[in-house]
Amino acid sequence: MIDLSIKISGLRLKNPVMVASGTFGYGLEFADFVALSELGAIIVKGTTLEPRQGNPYPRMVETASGMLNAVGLQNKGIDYFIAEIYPNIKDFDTAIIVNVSGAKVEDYIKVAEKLNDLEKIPAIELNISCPNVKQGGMAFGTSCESAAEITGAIRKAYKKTLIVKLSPNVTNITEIAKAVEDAGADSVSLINTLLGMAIDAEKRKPLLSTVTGGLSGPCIKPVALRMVWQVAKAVKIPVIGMGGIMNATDAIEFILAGASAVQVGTANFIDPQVSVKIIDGIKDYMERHEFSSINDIVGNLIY
Amino acid sequence: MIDLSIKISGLRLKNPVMVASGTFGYGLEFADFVALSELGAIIVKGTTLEPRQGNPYPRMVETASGMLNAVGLQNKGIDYFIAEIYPNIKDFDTAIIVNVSGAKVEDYIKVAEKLNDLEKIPAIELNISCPNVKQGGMAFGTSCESAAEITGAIRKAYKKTLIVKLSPNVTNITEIAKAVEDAGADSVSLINTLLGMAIDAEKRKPLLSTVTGGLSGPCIKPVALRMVWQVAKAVKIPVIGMGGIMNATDAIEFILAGASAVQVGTANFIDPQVSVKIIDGIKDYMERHEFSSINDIVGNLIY
Amino acid sequence: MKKTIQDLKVLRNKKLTSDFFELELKAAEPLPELYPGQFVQVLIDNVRNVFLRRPFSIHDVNYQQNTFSLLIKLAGPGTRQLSYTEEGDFLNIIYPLGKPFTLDVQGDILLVGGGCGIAPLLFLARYLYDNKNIAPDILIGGKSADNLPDIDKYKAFGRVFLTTEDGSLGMCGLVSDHTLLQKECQKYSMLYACGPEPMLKIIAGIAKEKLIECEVSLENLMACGIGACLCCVVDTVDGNVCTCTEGPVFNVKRLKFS
Amino acid sequence: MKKTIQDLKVLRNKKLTSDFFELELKAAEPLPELYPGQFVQVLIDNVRNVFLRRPFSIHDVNYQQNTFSLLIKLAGPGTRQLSYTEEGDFLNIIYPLGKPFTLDVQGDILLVGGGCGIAPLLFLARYLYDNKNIAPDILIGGKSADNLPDIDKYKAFGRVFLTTEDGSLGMCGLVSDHTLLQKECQKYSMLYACGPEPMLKIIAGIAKEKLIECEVSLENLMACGIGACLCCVVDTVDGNVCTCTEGPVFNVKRLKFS
Ligand SMILES: Cc1cc2nc3c(=O)[nH]c(=O)nc-3n(C[C@H](O)[C@H](O)[C@H](O)COP(=O)(O)OP(=O)(O)OC[C@H]3O[C@@H](n4cnc5c(N)ncnc54)[C@H](O)[C@@H]3O)c2cc1C
Ligand SMILES: Cc1cc2nc3c(=O)[nH]c(=O)nc-3n(C[C@H](O)[C@H](O)[C@H](O)COP(=O)(O)OP(=O)(O)OC[C@H]3O[C@@H](n4cnc5c(N)ncnc54)[C@H](O)[C@@H]3O)c2cc1C
Ligand SMILES: Cc1cc2nc3c(=O)[nH]c(=O)nc-3n(C[C@H](O)[C@H](O)[C@H](O)COP(=O)(O)O)c2cc1C
Ligand SMILES: Cc1cc2nc3c(=O)[nH]c(=O)nc-3n(C[C@H](O)[C@H](O)[C@H](O)COP(=O)(O)O)c2cc1C
Ligand code: FES
Ligand code: FES
Repeated sequence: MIDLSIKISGLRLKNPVMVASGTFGYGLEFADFVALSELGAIIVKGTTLEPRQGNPYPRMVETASGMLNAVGLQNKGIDYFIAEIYPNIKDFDTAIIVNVSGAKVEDYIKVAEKLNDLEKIPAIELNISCPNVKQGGMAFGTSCESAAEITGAIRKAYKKTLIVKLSPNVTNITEIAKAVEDAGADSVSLINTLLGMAIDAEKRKPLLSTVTGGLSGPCIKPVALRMVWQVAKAVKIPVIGMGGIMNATDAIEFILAGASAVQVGTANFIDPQVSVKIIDGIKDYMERHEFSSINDIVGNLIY
Repeated sequence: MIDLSIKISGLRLKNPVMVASGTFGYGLEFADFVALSELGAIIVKGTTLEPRQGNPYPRMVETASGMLNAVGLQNKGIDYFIAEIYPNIKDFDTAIIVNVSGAKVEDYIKVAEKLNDLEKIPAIELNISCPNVKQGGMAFGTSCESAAEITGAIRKAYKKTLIVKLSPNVTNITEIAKAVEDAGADSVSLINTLLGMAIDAEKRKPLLSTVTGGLSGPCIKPVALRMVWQVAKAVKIPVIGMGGIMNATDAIEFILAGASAVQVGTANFIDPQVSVKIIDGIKDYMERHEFSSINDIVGNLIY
Repeated sequence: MKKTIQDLKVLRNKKLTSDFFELELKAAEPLPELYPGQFVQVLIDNVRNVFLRRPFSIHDVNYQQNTFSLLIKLAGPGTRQLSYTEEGDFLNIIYPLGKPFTLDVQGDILLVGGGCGIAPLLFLARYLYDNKNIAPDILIGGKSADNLPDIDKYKAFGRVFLTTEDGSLGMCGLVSDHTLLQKECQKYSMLYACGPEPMLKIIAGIAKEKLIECEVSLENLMACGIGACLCCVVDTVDGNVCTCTEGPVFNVKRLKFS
Repeated sequence: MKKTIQDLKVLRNKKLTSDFFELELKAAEPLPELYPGQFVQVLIDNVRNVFLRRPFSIHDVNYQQNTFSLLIKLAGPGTRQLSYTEEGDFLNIIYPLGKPFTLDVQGDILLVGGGCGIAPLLFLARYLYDNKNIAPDILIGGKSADNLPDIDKYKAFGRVFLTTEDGSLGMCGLVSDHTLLQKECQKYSMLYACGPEPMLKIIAGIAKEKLIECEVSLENLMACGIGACLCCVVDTVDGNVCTCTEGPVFNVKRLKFS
């Protein structure tokens, strides 16, 4: 019997494959394609205190082996989430984790407090790495002090599992990871998107309304893998790896680099069923290599 | 008549297309394919004070729309360069710029001093961004203080045009660019490679002997373009842009983002003639859009 | 409407003009119900410079044969690769996507299409003719005569009017210059339009001015096509909404077009 | 030797076994002089997951026809794409690259090849036979009988010995287990070997022990193929040197093989 289950602090997941925030809606959007109960966890869209319109169109550019997005945290706010979305998703037989974003620490705290009360939300992912908002967002995630400060504040406000999502747009991601670990995070997830830009040479115009946006997809996998490897060596809390995972082999690379779990993001757009295929592929790999527990391969890289 | 010539401080180049350090050998390797005199400049291999063996094989991995390298500045040292290489390349009718690397500030200074005396080397590119060496290299380029310190030291030692090559593996590249500008750099070039990693899931091994390496190619273009755009707005000295340029359109994107010149790197491996094709393509573009001087399109982005 | 992901067999790839071709696709199972204005997301595998799926409107449907077709205009690497598709190849497709045109209409109807925007109009015309007993007027524009793909097909369902930019067929000019729109559009109870944004904006303007109902099908850039990425939004009186789920067809009154 | 970059026409793509195929390529101009052991860099355009060129040894040459051929073993996306090449297609190729085998030899010669490493041996055998009047012994190994591509060709130039891992043809075992190497190799004045690194290391060991001259052709990963990137290095008594310019053929005495 192959045991795919993992533990992130108090949270037990049936397998290490989650779907990344902003790429899987509220899960509902994928219900026609995937048995949601098979997923390790669903990280729902970035949710803020107040409703947000996000950035103007155009918000997306295809790039070499990836895409830029500048959605800018469009969402209807936490109260709408609680009233209108939560009732429809709370009985999915998988862990539903809310990605919490904001412009001010107080906003994050208020959202986290409201989420405390939702029985079927066992964890939040603190997004201190969104490159697509003017205020807050990534700014929190690019210095140890601000990352620790916000993590500490949320740690006090939020009782359940606290995952902090790190920005790759930093000189030294291990420092930031250690800072949020010390500040009480139960886990770190990485990477969010790399800040990028695209230009239409013929029109001489930026291709995104916001000029810059967040780069995701296989193009960023080497950077993501490196950061996960660095952070996993530096912290004791479980690391959740992501960035360009398109198939089971990619997912296993992240686990070997030290990730206890992975998130699948942009790949969902190309194959809405990819997440369950990845779960199956990990099982195959473990059978072939005669591993019985997923924990046996976490960080199990031979040098 | 289309005027492609540009000026980088005292240095006039016949056109804005250079070939990037480490991707074009000493030019000689490409002489069968390209009329070297057509190039704006050739940046030769990273050169250090002492000979270096570089890192062990394997040093290269193909990635999605790019590659990782971990060459580690293999070169025969500045004295060998001066004695054996320089005589063979000094009469190429193009600017020959030496990329200077090292582990200690004193080493950089000694190399720069020796290069002062080479009549046909009008400029150096200070590599403070190599991710593939244990000491020095990127470490110089990831803090404002060390970047300014080394730039200042070389500025004193070196009389001709001083280009400083920046690392993209930082939180805020504009700060570093400003620091080296203030310390006397005549120009900044960016980006060097992004630090990345690759794993062979079947063998459970890193694919590079050094585990991590530098990511180049079209996959990094969005990040490179963003950084060039940011830096060009922040400094007054000319910016030389690179990262994933595969064709004339890519090159024009960098120029529109604010680069006065561009460097073509990894693309040389795939098409050894790509640099001259890019020069032709820029000319075509300017004709079509009725620009007569390349300077008219530098930073000429419409928002 | 349940969405599905299927490998559909290419029955035919027919080159129509220098830049239009038509792919006929066959499902192994009975087709789901499809409505004019809906679209599909096509996977274009294993080609450099194509990362995301590509959206195409449903051009025509044949429920008896379990087939539908796409009318595709060459635009870049993705459409170029699709133009190489051969009979017997399979294409991985997510469908049906998006909300269709309002189909509960009566009176005189005008369909307007330009560029690749003519794709959904054949299915729409057939639907109105077969199910609503309406023979719409169909106004189609293109660059020149040999740019208009298989125009005769539309004649089975209504009167066809043409414009070409070079005047080689029909009226000379843009579709939005045609007298049907400029002078006679008052007679229509509904305008349906699909094409480049500038064209849609002019038509929306005419419709708003003349107080005619008007629905346009947008071609916003899409990543997912299923409402997950929020990349395809259009600004409406309700704020940013997803083109892929709340559109691609919108009543112009809802859009903040300008 | 001047290198050139050319679009060569594919005259033939012949499937030889389940994983080997041969491409025959024709130059429009007279071929440059080519030597056994040299290789070419092939551009594989427009396919996802193939970014760099792919190196292949020159398998055989016909100067009269201005053609040469590549013997290719399926390994991943690049070789798979090449296996789809059709007659009349063009491949963009940089050649000739690398230093050939030492060709000024005499006495008894043994060529050893395993896996895709047999590719350069046909050209080498032909060369020795035509120019040096030597009929070498040729030892070829593979997984099983139907894995050995077109072995008969080699018989025109020397005696052919085979090994298969499953014993379905020739001796059962690895090429390095063969008695020619294990027992009789003393009689040879030169061993030429090409194949997977573990095989080369065993053969190098035998050669060093028995003091026989031995040249191996390496298949190090390459980015440029022309000495510019320094990615393809091998550790030698002179330090790291480029396989693509100082090799791919090396005398084992120069290598720090272990
Ligand atoms: C709902 C919808 C229905 C569509 N129906 C059809 C159809 O029936 N027939 C048809 O030929 N085309 C249709 N399109 C447009 C079609 O999707 C694009 O032409 C196609 O994706 C271009 O892909 P490419 O790789 O060939 O070109 P690319 O290189 O991706 O793009 C070439 C040009 O087309 C634009 N473009 C790219 N992707 C899109 C996109 N998703 N939407 C709009 N413009 C885009 C780009 O900005 C660029 O200017 C539709 C688009 C949408 C959103
Ligand atoms: C000088 C030289 C001559 C060669 N001659 C031949 C030949 O005549 N016939 C032949 O079939 N093959 C030959 N090879 C090997 C051939 O280049 C690789 O099999 C090919 O590049 C694999 O490409 P791919 O995209 O199909 O597989 P990839 O997915 O790139 O690789 C599949 C596997 O092959 C290995 N590989 C990839 N690239 C190379 C490479 N450049 N060198 C060695 N191993 C590689 C990878 O590590 C991986 O394990 C030669 C290699 C070199 C360096
Ligand atoms: C369209 C889009 C929207 C995203 N929205 C969010 C978000 O709201 N919150 C967040 O933390 N990350 C967001 N991300 C980042 C992803 O969760 C993920 O970190 C990133 O895309 C890298 O993974 P990938 O390469 O697998 O997509 C978004 C990514 C994309 C592509
Ligand atoms: C194989 C290889 C070797 C390189 N060596 C050097 C070097 O010695 N010095 C340096 O400053 N940059 C070096 N670089 C970085 C390039 O000059 C360039 O900054 C980077 O590759 C990004 O550009 P590209 O995407 O066009 O390749 C090297 C890059 C590659 C791929
Ligand atoms: S395309 Fe993703 S939400 Fe519409
Ligand atoms: S492959 Fe680039 S130096 Fe050998």
